[in-house]
Amino acid sequence: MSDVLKIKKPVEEGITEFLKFLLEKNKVKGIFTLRKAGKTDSFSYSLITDVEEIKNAAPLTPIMPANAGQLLSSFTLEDAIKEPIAVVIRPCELRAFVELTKRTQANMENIYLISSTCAGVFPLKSAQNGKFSQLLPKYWEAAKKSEVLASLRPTCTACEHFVPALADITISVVGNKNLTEECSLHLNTSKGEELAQGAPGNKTTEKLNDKELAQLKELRLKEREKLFASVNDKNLGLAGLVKTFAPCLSCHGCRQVCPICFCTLCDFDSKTHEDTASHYQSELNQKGGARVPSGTIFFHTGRMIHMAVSCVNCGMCSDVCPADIPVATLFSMVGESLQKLFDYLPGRDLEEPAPSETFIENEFAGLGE
Amino acid sequence: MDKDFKPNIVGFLCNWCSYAGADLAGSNKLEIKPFLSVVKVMCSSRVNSNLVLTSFLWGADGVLIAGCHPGDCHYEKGNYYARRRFALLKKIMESLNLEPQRLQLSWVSASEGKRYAEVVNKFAEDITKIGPSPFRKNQNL
Amino acid sequence: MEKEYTPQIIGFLCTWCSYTGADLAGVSRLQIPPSIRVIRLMCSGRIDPLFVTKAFISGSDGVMMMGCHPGDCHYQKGNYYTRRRYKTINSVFESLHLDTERIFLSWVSASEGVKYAHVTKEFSDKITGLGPNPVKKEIFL
Amino acid sequence: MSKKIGVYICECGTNISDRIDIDSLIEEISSLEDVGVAKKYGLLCSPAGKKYLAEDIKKEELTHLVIGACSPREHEQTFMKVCLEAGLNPYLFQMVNIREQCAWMISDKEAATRLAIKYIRAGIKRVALHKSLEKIELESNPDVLVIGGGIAGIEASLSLAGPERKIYLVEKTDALGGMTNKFAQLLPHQGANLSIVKDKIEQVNNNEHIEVFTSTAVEDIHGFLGNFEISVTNQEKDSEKKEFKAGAVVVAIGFGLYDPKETPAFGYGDVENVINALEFETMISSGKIVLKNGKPPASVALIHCVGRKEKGYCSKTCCLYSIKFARYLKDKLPNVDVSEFYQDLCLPDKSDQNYFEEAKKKGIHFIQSDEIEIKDINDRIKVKYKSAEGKKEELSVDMAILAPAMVPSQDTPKMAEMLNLPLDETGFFKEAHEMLNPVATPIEGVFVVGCALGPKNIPDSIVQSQAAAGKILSTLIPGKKLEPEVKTAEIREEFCTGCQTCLSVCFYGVISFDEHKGISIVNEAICRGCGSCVGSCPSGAIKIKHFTYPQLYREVLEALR
Amino acid sequence: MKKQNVLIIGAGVAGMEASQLLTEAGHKVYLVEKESLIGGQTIKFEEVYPNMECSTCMVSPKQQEILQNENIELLLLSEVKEVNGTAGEFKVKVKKKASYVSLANCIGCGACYEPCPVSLDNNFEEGLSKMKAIAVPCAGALPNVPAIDAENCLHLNGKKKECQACKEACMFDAIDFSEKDETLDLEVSAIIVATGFDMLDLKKLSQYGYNQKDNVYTALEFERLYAENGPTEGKLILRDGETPKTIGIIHCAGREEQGYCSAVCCMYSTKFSHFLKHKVPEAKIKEFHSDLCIPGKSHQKFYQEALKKEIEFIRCRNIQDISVEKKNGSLQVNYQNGNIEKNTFKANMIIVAPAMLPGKDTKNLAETLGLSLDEKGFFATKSNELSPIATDVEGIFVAGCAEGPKDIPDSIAQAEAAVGKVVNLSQGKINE
Amino acid sequence: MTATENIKIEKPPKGASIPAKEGIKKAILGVFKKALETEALDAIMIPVKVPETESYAWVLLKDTTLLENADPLPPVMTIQGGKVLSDLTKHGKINKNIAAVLRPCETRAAVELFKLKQLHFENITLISIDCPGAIPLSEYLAEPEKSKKSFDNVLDKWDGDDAVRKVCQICYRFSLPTLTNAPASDLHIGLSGNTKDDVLLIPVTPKGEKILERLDLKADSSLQKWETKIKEIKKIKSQRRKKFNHDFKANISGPEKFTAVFDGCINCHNCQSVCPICYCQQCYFDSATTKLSSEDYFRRAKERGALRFPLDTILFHLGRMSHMALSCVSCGACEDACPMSISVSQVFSLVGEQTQQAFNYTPGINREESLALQDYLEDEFCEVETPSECEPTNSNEVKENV
Repeated sequence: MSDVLKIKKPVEEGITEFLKFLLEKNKVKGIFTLRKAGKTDSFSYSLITDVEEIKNAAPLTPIMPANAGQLLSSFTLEDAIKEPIAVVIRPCELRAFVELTKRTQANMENIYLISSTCAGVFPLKSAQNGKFSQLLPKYWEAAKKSEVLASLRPTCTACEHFVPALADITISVVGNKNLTEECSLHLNTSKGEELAQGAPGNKTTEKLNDKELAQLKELRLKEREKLFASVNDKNLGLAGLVKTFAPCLSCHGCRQVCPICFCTLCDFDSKTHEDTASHYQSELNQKGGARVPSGTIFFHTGRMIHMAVSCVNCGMCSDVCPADIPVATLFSMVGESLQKLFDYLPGRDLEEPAPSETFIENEFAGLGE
Repeated sequence: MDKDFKPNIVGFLCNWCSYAGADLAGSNKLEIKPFLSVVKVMCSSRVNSNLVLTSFLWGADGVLIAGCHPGDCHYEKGNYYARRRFALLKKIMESLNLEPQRLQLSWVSASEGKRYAEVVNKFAEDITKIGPSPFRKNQNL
Repeated sequence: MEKEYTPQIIGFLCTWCSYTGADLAGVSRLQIPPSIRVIRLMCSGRIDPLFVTKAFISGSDGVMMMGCHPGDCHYQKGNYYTRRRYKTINSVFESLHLDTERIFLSWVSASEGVKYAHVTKEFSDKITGLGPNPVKKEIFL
Repeated sequence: MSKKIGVYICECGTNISDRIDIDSLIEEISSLEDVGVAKKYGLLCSPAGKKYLAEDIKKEELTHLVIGACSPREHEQTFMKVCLEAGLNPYLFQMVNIREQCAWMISDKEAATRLAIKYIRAGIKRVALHKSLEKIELESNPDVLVIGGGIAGIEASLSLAGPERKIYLVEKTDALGGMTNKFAQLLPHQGANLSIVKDKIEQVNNNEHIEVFTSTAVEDIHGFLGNFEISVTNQEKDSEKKEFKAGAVVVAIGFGLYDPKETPAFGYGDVENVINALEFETMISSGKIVLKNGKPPASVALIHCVGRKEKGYCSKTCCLYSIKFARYLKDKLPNVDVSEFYQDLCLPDKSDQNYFEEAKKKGIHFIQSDEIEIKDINDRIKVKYKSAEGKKEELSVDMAILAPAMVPSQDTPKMAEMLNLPLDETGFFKEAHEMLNPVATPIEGVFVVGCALGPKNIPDSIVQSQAAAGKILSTLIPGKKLEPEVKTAEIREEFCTGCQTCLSVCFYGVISFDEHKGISIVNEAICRGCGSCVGSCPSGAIKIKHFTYPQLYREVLEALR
Repeated sequence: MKKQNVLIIGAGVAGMEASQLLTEAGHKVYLVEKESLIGGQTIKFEEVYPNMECSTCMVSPKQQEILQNENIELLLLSEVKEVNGTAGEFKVKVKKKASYVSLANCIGCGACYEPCPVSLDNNFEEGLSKMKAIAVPCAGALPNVPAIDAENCLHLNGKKKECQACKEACMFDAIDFSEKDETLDLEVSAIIVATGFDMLDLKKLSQYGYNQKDNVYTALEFERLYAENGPTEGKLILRDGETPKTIGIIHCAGREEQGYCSAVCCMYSTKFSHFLKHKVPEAKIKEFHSDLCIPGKSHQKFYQEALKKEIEFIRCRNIQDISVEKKNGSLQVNYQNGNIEKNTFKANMIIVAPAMLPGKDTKNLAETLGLSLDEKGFFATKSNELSPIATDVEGIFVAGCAEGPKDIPDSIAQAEAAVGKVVNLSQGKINE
Repeated sequence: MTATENIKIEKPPKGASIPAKEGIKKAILGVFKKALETEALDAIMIPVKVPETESYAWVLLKDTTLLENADPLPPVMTIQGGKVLSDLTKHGKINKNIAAVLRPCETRAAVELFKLKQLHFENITLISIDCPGAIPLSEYLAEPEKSKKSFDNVLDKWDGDDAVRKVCQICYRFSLPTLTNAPASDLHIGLSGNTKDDVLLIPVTPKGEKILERLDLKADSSLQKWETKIKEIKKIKSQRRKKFNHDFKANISGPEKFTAVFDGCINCHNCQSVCPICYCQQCYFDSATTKLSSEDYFRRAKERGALRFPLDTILFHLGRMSHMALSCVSCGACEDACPMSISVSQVFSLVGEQTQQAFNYTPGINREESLALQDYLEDEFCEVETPSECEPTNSNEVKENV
């Protein structure tokens, strides 16, 4: 049970009004949220400081131009922000933010976390043909009904962690039948309540709509099975991976947009893994041919080893892949098994150490004996 | 023209000629417009696009690079490279109509205190006329 | 399967336990499979999972990770991480349907010359049974 | 460690305080992060001011210091010394120029104050990013390699050799003396004559601190000021190789002569009895001035400036030695008719004019002409020329002596490559600074003297050798360590891609390429800290201490506040 | 190594170079300069040939170094009065005139200039501008500290005892009228004479019609006329207010009389032409010369570039025949070219390059030091030696134009050579 | 990485004609096969279709069976060939005699990378090929069959059909030997202008000549017809480029419009990582150097009312441009890799062209020419300081045949 602030407006308008209130009343000095930027259908995250600018905020628009966790890391990498801000981000972004904070790549001080039960986002490509707005009614319809929309980002259709953990305020979206009439803000923490103090709307107390959420989770899990099955045997195993990654341009865009890949200089972009001419020559001698540049599969498997345990399934990697490789699906799959192995869910808890930083003395008994 | 507009101009000055020229202008009590902030570098060749673009995108209304006259470089040939780097950047700004007039290169020697004041004042005047940099208010940088 | 086939196996050994163990095996004139190339590291904790992956992708038929028994690490806790790293590699390989059998972890103490001979032989036999690593023929890596 | 920045504003009497509202400035900046102290003082550069400052730094336990006063060109050094006295690393200090830049140039007090605040803020923000820099000391070898055993090399060796300094003098021919070996007599500077040269060679050979290598070529030189490694091979003794170390190198490889055949109009090689200056010197040495037919000449033409047009410079020495020849001829063959054909008489030394006047008195003709052609007409030499009045005239003579231009020694390009020295457009070595540093080169510790730098006479060559010696003697002192520039460039290895752009833009040969690592390497011992390499590096793989990107960005950011 | 003191007379480029180097070698230097500023003649030039480098930019870092060098004791307004002893232990008396301004207290703000009621010809500026009895002679002068001209100061010369305008204006208590001339006793082991040169007084050569009123300029006047920190701040304004349009430049003034070529005039005259052409592209310039003396590998190119700019070089039959007269209010050069035709050239500006002479005090100084002069009046150097650095007195060396006319790099080379000799001497090593 | 052993050949006089009964690509592959069999070459680097996929990968091959899937001119450009050659030789030179088959823009990138010391040319014979352009990568991946057809169609007509990428449509440097007298590649394959029955192998350097010699191919066919056709196409494309420059510039120039181009940019930096010229180990704009404190960012937001994240997008694009525009070969790789469909290669191509003109520098057409920013002339660009007072100078001699 938590306190809920209900604003009698459609959910998008309602949250925007709430953000405006926060800024107007100086509760925060800035709002970090999606905002319409420039051209039609261009959305990007922004730090809004001017109340006037709130009108362009689009906090719940189902698109993810970048994982906000990564952006907040770039904002707070040097030091904690000094003045309070509120951020409106999706659960997977919040989880990424937490993961980054754990690794001292970000700082959560002075940040009010607002998130939502997330109905997913569309692939970035759907916002490029000018028809993005036509997708929205269907989206909200599906959200209301706790349904899975097939045109979403593949990883979103298969995401089971759509209820935010650690948010100060949760916007009820998934399965919320009233979202076209009212905006429900669940005040999960004292910080959340503090924010909502004096805000327009009614305060009540209620639980999140468990039933609808459970329904969606079930659907999503089914989708997950389907999605994982889509990368079938043909795509896996050595031969399968070769085909899967055949079109890879080695642009490493997947790594660049990955919120978890926080290294300043990726090992795979360093000289360590650049091959010499003599390497290629010996490949040539042994195999009659060598792919240049080498290391495509090594890069992807290596990256999985580095970060899949912290993968939050945001799907950014697939979305930026110019060669349409289902990177995110593979990472989700690998990530899931790794996370199960270590009983770890990235971003669920700020105090929980990452599996690579800790160990249990008597785990994996018998191994190596 | 905005009467209250006080431009922010960054002036990269080489230590040996232009900074000395600025000092001379100072000791001669020549009046300059208070819009230029000097950033001293050892040689004008230290100034590259990274520094200039950063200044612009962070909101500078004008960027002035001043170094020794060609042939006078304290490090023999630094300013020749500076000139090329400048020419490139200027051309890029021209190609894209990014208000290239906001970027200026001037040679000011250690004896040219007066010239320093003139260059700064003229540039400040020009920039005041052009008005605030569009990047100052651009939210989508 | 060709009879001539001798696998190439790379073993990453910590210097304090496993390498000493391997030495002991040698001193004891125990038979060690000729397919094994040992790379000595100060601690099994230094075994970067990428070493293993790289060895695998580069055509090593088998990769062994060896260190002190849990609790015996010369550096207190390096091998606990090694264990997690091994599990990580194993899990990733499994998910990707890559040959997990080619990656092998064993704890060999300084006194376990016999164990060293034993596990290496066993692993080598297993790899011989599996045949050459298919990456050896794959050019589109 | 937490920072405690001290900010001191100098009132400079009333120079600053009259024009800048120092109190409001201090108020504005004292709340800034890490600012521990913000104070004003009447005149900081005064003895009392310095004492106050030093005591305050200690008392307040400041970690960083910002002084708002006059131009750093004026008193940066002064306050750096105060820092040292107070035990604060002098590079953790930033001098902010609010006198010249603000107080003196902006009459509106409010505007001046505003700008001064910007500057001081920038100084505070910047100083927080300063790293303490330490002077490093390098061992150095006082020995010197002198390349070339001509008069310049000899003089350099003699001026430098001593009990604590060994000289390696490498000469490619089998004897010392260089071109002077071919001269019959010297120009009479201060009564000098060839015996001086002979004496000097003798002194070199007898000097226990000079090791002479004749018939020897320098194969390789590596290293930098104070630490050169040299290998030489003897061309005769089965290419015997020797290696040694030296702290400095003096290049004195002399000059070559323009081949008059390259300008057929002078008839050299075609017309009998047309000889060049060196050939005439040999004649003087033999004491027999005769034509091919064995008879003495009745008339001689001396042709100046052979090859001057082609090479594009005046060789300075030709006028005078041609006069020397003419006087010699007149002395030996009193009835000989001597004519000097010159373009411009170049007599820049104070005694030259007299020497020339005396020649005129001896009846030597001087003919100004810019156009000369030498032809063989009926076995007589005919000098066709355009006179000063523009008329075409001719003169028949028995003998013509050409004065060819001095050109760079043929070894110059090889030497330049070995030492990474630039050449100028005439092909001679280029000076570190043509005006202020005439015998040094861009490579610290490498000097070029004598005609290797350009045409000159013996006294000038010797002065240059002595000058190089003066520079070496006063900088490369036995037992004294070198203190190179502190604010040097530094390669951040992991970011360097090895494109070598920085190599091409560095004038001082500071950067080299490490083939093995595939990256550029800065020799901080000789870096002068201009930062051109930093400006040229697209990936930011080089930083220049004390002028790093973050430090400059800080200043820019505060400028835009 | 023993640390020994060295006296250097003259703080021009040669003296500064020698001082700086000697301190690096561990010596202490007394740098005696008769003026109140350092830099010698070089700082009067706007640009130097052949690279047209800004002279101030080039020299001011050196000047700064000298001023900040703790091992150089700079004695301004000073003259060497007496020298006794021998190499290794010269005893020197230096007379240091009072400047009445404390070098330690003055910060160079210039507040004292304005109130001074006295206006004098500025000799540094060749009389082209005025200066106060307290002032630095030009902007950027180093040290940036004025001196009081005692002869003309109303307070000091007693004409108006009560005048203390400068003292009142100074907020640093830097002015001290009670300061007295003093005589310093120094002990030095070696002496380098770098007293430089003077220029022949053109008034002594009547044919050039030089009278400081018409637009006939000496080379040094022109140097200051176009200097950015000069009297007109670099603006080319002639004495009659016009800008130069037709310019005659006359070389070798006094060469015949002096009996030597001054080595640098051809080049600096060409420099003037380059400069004039740059400032006034339409200007018509003629250079009147006898023989062009342009030795040096880069010099001829400089001349040829001038030719490309359509600067006319006229070889005159006899340089002494050139005269300047004023006809119908305008200047005219009369000359004979190679064809021995009499020609005239009307010009609105004439620049004359006078011969370089030994510094005014050379003779006195030579006597003081026990040195002899050569027949041209420059310091004579040791006979039967190939380089003109050492003098007949052991431990005393000459560098730069004190030895004869020469350009900057040659002066610097001599200074460096002299340093070498001093260092060797201090180590007991005597060459030859 | 010393200068090449190339000796300048003034202008290739003639070429060897190869019959192409089974299509031009087969004919070319036939030559390569023979070259490998006769050991005229030890190996060839060429795009090869990955079996059971529609993707091309660069392969250095000596096994001739791999040639069966090779395509000297695939419909798409996957990884820029110049970059690939750099990957191959950056850390040491190849000591086998190999050939690399590259498109003209790839060849030019290789030459630029050579100048940047990122590539060795020793033992490498560069074979360039007339190029009609490439199909946009995304279109190809979506509909490979259709794309292949339209590419065949383009190969027939040679006039820069709409099917190819925008920068390809306006590329007039599609055939190397006609650009310059200095060698970029060693051997050029002439396609356009010939009947479909034959292919021209045009030797440009002694290395190229040697290959033909080893293959017993005589360079005795006239190039006239081919040259005429090249000129024709060049004219059409140049005109199209001119119009494009004009129209496109109007759309993107000025601070507002320029920043708007990148409104959609998500800072994935794919454009930079696939760019052959962006050779830096780590891009300056990915380094920590430009990172500021949160306070600074906050301040920037406050000054503007809002601040877009990711940060410094425009700085990245402008900065990258200032680093590589002089060497930009307009290959279009950046745009292919952009997940947001930003017309990035068009912008860079436009700016590249204009800056290159200012320096009179055409990237990648002459291996001997020094890089513009590693060199200078004492007298140049006087207009940068005093625009009114002097004639604009061009720093280099004209090198490109126009």
